[in-house]
Amino acid sequence: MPLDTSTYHLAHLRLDGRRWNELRRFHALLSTQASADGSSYLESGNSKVICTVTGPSEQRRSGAPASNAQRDSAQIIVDISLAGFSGVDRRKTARGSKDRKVMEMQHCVEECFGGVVLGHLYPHSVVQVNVAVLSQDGGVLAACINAVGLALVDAGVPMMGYVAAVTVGSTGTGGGSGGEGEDADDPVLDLNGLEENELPFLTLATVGGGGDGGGDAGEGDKVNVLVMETRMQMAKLESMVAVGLEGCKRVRALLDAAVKGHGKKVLEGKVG
Amino acid sequence: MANGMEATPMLLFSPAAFAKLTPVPFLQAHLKQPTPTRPNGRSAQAFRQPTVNTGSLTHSDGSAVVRVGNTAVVCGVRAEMLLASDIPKPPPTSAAPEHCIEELGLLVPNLELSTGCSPAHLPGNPPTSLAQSLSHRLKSLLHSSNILDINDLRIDYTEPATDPDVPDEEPKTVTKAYWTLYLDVLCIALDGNAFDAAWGAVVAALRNTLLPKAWWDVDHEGIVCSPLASEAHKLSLKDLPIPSTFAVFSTRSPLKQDEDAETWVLADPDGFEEAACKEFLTVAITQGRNGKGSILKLEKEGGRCIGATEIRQCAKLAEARWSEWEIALRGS
Amino acid sequence: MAPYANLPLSPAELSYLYSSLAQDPPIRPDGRSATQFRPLIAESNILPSANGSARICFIDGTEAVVGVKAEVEQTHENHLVAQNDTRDGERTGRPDPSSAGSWFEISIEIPGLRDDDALPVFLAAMLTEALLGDGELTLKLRINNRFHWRLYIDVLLLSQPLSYPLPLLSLTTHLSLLSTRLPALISEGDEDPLFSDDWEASTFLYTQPNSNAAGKLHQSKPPITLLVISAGENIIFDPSRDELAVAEAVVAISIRQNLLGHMEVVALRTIDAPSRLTASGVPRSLDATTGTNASVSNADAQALREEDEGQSVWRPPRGGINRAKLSQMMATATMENGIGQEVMGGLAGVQGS
Amino acid sequence: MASNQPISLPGQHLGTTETSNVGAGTHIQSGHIYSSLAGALTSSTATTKSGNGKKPTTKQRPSVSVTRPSGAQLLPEVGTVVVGRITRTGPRQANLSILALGGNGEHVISPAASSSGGDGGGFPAIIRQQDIRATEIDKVKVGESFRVGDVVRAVVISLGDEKAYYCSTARNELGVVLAVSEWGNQMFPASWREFVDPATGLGESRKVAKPA
Amino acid sequence: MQADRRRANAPAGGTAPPFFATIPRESLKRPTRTRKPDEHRKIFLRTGVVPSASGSAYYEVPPESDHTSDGLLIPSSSSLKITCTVHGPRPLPRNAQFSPNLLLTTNVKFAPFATRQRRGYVRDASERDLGVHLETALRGVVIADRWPKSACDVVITILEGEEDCFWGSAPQGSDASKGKAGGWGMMGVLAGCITVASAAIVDAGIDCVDLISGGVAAKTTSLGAATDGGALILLDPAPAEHDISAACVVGYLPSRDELTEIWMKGGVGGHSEALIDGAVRSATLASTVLAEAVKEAAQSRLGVSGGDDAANGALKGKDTAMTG
Repeated sequence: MPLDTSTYHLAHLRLDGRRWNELRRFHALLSTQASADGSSYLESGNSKVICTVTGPSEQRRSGAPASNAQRDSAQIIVDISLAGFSGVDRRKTARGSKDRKVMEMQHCVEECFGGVVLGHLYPHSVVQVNVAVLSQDGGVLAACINAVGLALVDAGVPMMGYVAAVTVGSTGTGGGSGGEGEDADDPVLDLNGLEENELPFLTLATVGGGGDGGGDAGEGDKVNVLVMETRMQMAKLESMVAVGLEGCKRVRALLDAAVKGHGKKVLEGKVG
Repeated sequence: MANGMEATPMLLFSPAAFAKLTPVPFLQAHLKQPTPTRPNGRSAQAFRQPTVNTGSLTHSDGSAVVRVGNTAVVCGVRAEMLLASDIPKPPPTSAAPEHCIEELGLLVPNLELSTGCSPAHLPGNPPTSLAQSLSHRLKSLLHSSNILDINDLRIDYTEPATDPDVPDEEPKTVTKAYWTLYLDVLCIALDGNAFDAAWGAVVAALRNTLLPKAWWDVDHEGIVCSPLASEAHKLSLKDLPIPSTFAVFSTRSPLKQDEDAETWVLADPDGFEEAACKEFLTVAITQGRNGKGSILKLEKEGGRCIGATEIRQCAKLAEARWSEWEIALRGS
Repeated sequence: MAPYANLPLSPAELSYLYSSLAQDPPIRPDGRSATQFRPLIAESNILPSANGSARICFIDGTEAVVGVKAEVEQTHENHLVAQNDTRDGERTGRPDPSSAGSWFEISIEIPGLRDDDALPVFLAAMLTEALLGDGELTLKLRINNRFHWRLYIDVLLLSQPLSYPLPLLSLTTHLSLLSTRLPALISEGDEDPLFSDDWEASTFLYTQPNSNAAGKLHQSKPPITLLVISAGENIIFDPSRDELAVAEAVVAISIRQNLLGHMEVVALRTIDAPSRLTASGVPRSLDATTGTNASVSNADAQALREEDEGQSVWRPPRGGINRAKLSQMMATATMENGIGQEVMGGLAGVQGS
Repeated sequence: MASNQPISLPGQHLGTTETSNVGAGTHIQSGHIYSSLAGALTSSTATTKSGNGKKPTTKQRPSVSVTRPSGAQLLPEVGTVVVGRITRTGPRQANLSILALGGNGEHVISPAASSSGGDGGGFPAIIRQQDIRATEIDKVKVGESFRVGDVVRAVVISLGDEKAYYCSTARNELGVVLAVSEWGNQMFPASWREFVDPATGLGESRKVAKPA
Repeated sequence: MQADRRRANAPAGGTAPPFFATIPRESLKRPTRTRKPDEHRKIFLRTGVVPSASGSAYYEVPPESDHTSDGLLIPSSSSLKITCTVHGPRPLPRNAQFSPNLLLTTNVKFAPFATRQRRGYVRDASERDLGVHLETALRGVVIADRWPKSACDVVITILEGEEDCFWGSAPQGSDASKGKAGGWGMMGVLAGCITVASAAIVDAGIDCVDLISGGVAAKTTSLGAATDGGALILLDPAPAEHDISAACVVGYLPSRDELTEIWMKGGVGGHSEALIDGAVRSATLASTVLAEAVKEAAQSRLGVSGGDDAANGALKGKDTAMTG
């Protein structure tokens, strides 16, 4: 059943009742697992992700053939697994033969944090990141990036700043019809699963540049990840990126709040 | 034992230790005796006696256990149905029937060495190159010898004269399905010359195979088989090809004159001899009704020590070997 | 080698640990009693997209999530083609042995291990046979003569397997099955099933079978699997990783509550004790650096080690478990108000998030 | 060997530690001695040889032991004299493949015990440069002591690492026992450091084992 | 499944096992148990069958009734035929870490023709599971600390495996009953694997604390002298003969009276101890055969100089066994 977005600009509300630039419920926890060096749990709407970080630790002796290039800085290895029950239909994910989409996500997250983590502080070492996607409802890649960032913070891995990720979609067909009815084409922030299936969208992540994270940052923000796999009119890109940047800023504030909240609890001795 | 080893009089090594430490001189010393005797006690031309037992496996349509010396091989034949409608590229009807079996891939021989039969082929690894080449050689000999008749494997259906309205519209016979034979050969113990033993097991198992009576069932739109043993039929094997393998042991080396080198041809090599030799020859013989043997296939690999004379001798030995196998297979 | 077996404990530490566990009463490193479970954090019904789900965190930091999904599947009619035959009334094919127990499927994912590694395969088999038990679950999955539910139970271990993960995975599976709900059936008889799309009307997979039946029937519950070890004369439940490293025998006992409210054993397996992989110590008399006697022959050295029998230095245990101890383990696990009921009772009180 | 020798099976009770000493092929379980092999049971009272500084009480009792039917020792241990073939030589060490145990190769390593996939099988071992000779160890050159293919008698000095045993030839009776010349001929030992090819008369240097 | 390029594969169209017409009911005879409930089927066991291995053994349990008499192509019962070879102690594999003890690995594989349904060449989950069970059983018996930094491979090939249930009883039975009928044959196979591996390990001369043997007992509700509240405990059940509701396998050390392996499943009810005791009795029966075979092999190797003749004798013994 195609998603009917015709009412979006009329009611200024989306199917789940959000406004066009509203984020979904964002809930993040740090240090959820005692046995890992760093861990996080992140809910973004109905997308739920658990991330654990082990390391920085010594490089394994065997395997890791590609490690030679990375000897002078820490290597980040990301392993994402989509649980069989995470989608609407149960899907058997055979290990070892991960599908291309997941491999790409892994690579994307690795690249994203490769440039943010101050890896040169830990030569000859490995940071192993495991991400388990428990529930998928849109913005999985963004949720993974946000969760990995939190877990790395929890593990005490030094980074240049928070990486905040968000998805932006565009209403309207976005296809060849271009021309008339452009008023209906508005960017929408943080798509849910239904919207993601129907609308062209991109995932955007920025790394905070200087500033104090939550406040007036934005000037120094740098786009870190931009992934788009759907066809869309060139002209819309700019407005979507603009909305995305704004969204990233808000996500960054939420991440910052989560970290600070956790830190506060630690200081108060509520959490180990 | 002493000959060939006089160079080192202070050693008190046992024959087993010599064989392990210096296999090539050890074998050479044995063959240099006045009457060349191999370490296993056989003369150069002697084969090991094959023994054949058939029909011991419950869940196979045909089976055989073949033992040649310390090499033991089990073969089970499993027949399954290949529906003609499932064949992606049916061979043209004009194709020669003798190529049909190969075209359709109705014979699926696999030789497995990873059964613990030898420490060199432990399980947990993909099939070794030896296992792959043996499977391939079995397959190629099965096809080139044309041992099976496609008619045994075909399940035909004569379409009845259909509606009376349509005046007899070619009441023809169509092939609805083929039997596919899975020939699973497991090497239980390996002591050289797996190919001859494996082939013996395949032939014995095929001779033992009973295929159920099968017909196309219109209502069910499938092939139905009769469970009664009395209705089943045996395969008619056209003839009996028997391969004989020889190993060539030579002292030839690039540092010496070829004339100085000595060469022995060893029939039916065991595991130790296989390891010490580099050159092998397999002669497959088949014997027609007239009792005259004919060479079906010659396979030769490695080395350049034997010539036409030796090959002729080997062919003669292989012919004699054919009778030995024939008796063993007939007795089973 | 299994990851949980890789322990950096010295022979001296192993020896110390073993002798404290063999005391009467046993002294456990974390001060628990022999039948005490480690504290855990549990929540159920955590995933909106699954029919049932649960998450459990042990105090040592190991964590597992289980999601249960149900799909409707046609029941195979035994290849039976009801037709006339010239010979007899009906036909039959060979039975399909693979259909046995295929109404639910457990898959286990452990980080760093492949699907077909021995550990996940073994754990999945263990959990499966506990659930198969006496066939109660299979009955629950039946919709009508032609259709049944097919359950996919995906077990995710989120942390490295620090100790033997079986109890964690079993408890999480138990909890997720307790929270599993199936849509209510609207259709009747053997017609194609039709379900109510009202989630509120859905029924729990594990409920009291018939509320109008005799009141003393208890709620049936999915089984749980407990890990028990023996050390000396003692039997110890829920061993930690260190305790496993000195265990003489490790047994996994699956128990369930029957309709009368009693606990009963549904499956049992021995597990390879990681202690057998530990290195033995060198008796002082043989140690070339400290001992006076560095020149003993190999045969004498072996004799000396044998005579020591692991008394003065650590030696990996040999042999197995005797039947009396095994019976004691089963009895303790299924005891009235014993550890089995205690654990199940504790999990029953877990609220959905 | 007499065929009427008593056979004992694993788990068979052989006495208590009070009455007998534990020997090879047996084990002790709570004070009782049991067999751990299937083989011939022997009981020996000759325990005087083990008298160097041990508890005196062990001397008087007979010691029971069970020997494998093949009589074979299965693994090299520290102190075992072994025979093997050189598989590689380098500047610091020579690699040896242990093919038989005992000074005259009494116990051949069965093919089943050899390492899979290696050349010729056998237990991998290393002879380090400093373990080749007993004297002037800093002047020894590996290449002048061993060549690939030489049959060497050596003694195990350490179980080594996960890959190789460590062996030594630093004794007179240890070293190369069989060698083939560059021309492919069997050579004679000519001196403590040279083999001679009888066909060509040329000598090649080796660490030669003193003929028994 | 993707095609394995290293093996010969099925034709591209794919094949199906033959579909048989229904057998007239009167000729469909379920094999019946003729031995007593506490009696074991005849066991044939011989060691030293594979000369190139350090140790080897062959195990066979023929069916009580001969299936050829009923004139059907479909066998009504199956026998159990297992070969086991032991390679080692041998050097550690190259990728292994230093181990102070013997590193025992097991590998259990069914031959493609071992069961009613043709099996593949790659080990499946049930075969891996069997391997783990066997490893557990053997690790407790072998005195591993006498074999530092060495490995030992126990390789088992099942030429013919026991079945899970009676094939002919499937048709009308509801799937619910079928669903839980699974895997009884595996338990008999495991018991055989334990016994044959024990013989092969002892044949290889590896120190063991005891002669371990495997045994199975099952609880059945099929007719028969009902004892113990309607349930009957049977030793050495042949799944084709009984409707099994629970079963137990043990690896039993007779002289220590200990168990290194227990595997029990099914609707055990309150009979868990009776099942274990039954399995132990079954294992004791197997252990007498095992002890005899091991002793005989040791005797012949001691008596006859050189092991070759003994091995040949054993091979001939196997011949006769496999014909019959």
